[in-house]
Amino acid sequence: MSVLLALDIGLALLVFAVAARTVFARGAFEAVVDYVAYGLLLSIVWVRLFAVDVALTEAAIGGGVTGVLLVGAAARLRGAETVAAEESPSASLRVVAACLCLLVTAVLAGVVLLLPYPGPTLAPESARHLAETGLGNPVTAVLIAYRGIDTMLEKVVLVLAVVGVWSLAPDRFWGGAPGEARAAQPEPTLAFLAQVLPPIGILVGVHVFWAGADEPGGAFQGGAILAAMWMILMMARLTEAPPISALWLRLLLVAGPVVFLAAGVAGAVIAGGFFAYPPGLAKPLILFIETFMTLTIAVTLPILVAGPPRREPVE
Amino acid sequence: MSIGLDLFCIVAVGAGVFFFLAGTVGLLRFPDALTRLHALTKADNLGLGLVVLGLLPRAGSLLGALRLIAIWALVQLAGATAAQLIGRAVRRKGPAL
Amino acid sequence: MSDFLLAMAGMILFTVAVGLVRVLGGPGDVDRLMAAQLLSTGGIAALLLVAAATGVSGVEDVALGLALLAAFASTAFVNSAAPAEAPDPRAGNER
Amino acid sequence: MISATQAGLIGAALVGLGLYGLITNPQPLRKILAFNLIGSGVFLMFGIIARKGAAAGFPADPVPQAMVITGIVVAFAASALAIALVLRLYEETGRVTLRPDAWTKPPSDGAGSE
Repeated sequence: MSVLLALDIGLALLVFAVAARTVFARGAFEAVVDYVAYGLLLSIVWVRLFAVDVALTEAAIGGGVTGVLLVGAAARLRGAETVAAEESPSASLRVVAACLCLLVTAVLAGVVLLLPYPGPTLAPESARHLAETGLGNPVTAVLIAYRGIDTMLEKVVLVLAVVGVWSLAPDRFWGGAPGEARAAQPEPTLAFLAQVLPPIGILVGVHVFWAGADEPGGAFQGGAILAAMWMILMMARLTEAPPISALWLRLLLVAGPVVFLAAGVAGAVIAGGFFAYPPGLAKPLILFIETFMTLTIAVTLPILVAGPPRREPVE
Repeated sequence: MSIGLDLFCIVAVGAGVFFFLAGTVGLLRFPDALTRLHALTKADNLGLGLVVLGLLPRAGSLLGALRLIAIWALVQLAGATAAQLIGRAVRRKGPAL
Repeated sequence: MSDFLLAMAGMILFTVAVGLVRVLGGPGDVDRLMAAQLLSTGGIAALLLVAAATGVSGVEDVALGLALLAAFASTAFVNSAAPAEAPDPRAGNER
Repeated sequence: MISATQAGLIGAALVGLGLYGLITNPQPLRKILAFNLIGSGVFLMFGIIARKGAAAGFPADPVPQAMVITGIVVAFAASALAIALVLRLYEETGRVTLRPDAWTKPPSDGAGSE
């Protein structure tokens, strides 16, 4: 136990140190690399909190997808850095801000220390009805069954984010494709990676999604891994982002929430409650919904990273 | 678990930790980007490889063991590609980049 | 035995992280990337060791996910460092 | 349980750290990073609440865990939108600043022009 405690304390200090570097790093790129390392460490912390589902999400989104988004943004904003550096706030403002932040931290730390143990919990409730859903993973059950409407609305948020990003396109690019065009001569090393990795990654993604019914995993995690595979293909420029006017793209973007909502409405008719699943059919229905959610996540994340369209539509 | 397997695990994992140590020292002490890259790949390949080797007898099932090996193989692939990409970038633009 | 595994996990994380924290201030962006790459590998090793020691199920999948995405930061960096509009004509025949 | 308390304390510290970065760092990209630090600090506090709610054979309460998973995805979507906005601002004007007077004065007087 004492070794484990030492490991936990070391890990905690490490997370804090890397986070502090993210804030105090000189350059933006430095801060971004710090943040990627921070996401990686965070997923180890989640494992230590026995929240493996969260650790998987953090590993896939925090480490991989966010890393690509941030590194790309930092590279494109390089020119803006020196300008912004002149605008650093005065020392007195820094002191005031530091005091405020210390106060916030102290209050939150007090709350953490005062939390009762055992605390209020919904775990017994989740366990009681787990058999009815046919699932073995309580987190998946919460996401898709007990709090299904939250998850459905979260998918709507993703769609709204895509709409927001696309709306930043200049008029002449509307309907065009984001990102770089497919390269005639892709960088050979990158092309090799992008040819070897996706078959394995798709297998892992589907495994994580499928295992999510009973073990840690699920639609988010599996979808994020699939999304990363599409992203590596685009980064190697073996393929290019589709034009935003493509019908199949738009259908996939909304497939998750639409199927989820349809299942919820069907539940109101058949099973007597909005988002209620008919007994006995719960598990197949949940897996059906999750399949579409996985697809939607796998498409949405790369499209968000690709950003608004940057090329004129091809007639 | 027999003492022999435990011993094997201790030796292999210990050796793996040594290579991580060596890789980090190399990253800190070597004079230029390409030699530091060399140190890094040793930690990637041997460090994780030996840790995985040491954990194999404890994997429990064949599938678990295969998963461990797959993790190592993937890190190899990623490490080799990243080293190539970084090395090319260094050569094209100079180490300061 | 599990104490040993945990101690080794701690040592790997500590070693790699000390490297990271030193190198992140380091001479160039490339060094920072290398440190992050090393942390990623070390993190995977530490995760596997912790999983073996504490017996939490599913942790191998986290390591698998991290292993899949290990090259992503470097890839994105190299991609954005090279001029994106014109693919480098030397890239193909540079030997 | 002691490790969960640590994670909660680190969460509290991360919120403070992120808040400091959000206030004092002038670059929008760094502000986005800092904001994400605040978010993950809050998520870690959810983590400790989940861990302290361990019951019914589960090592942690699944409900906060599910909320954190949802939160991570939404935080990513928000960051992507914010970054797209910053990039568009930069493409349009050649500079990235959130200082209001930089936009009302002509760009020649220092704040930075092309």
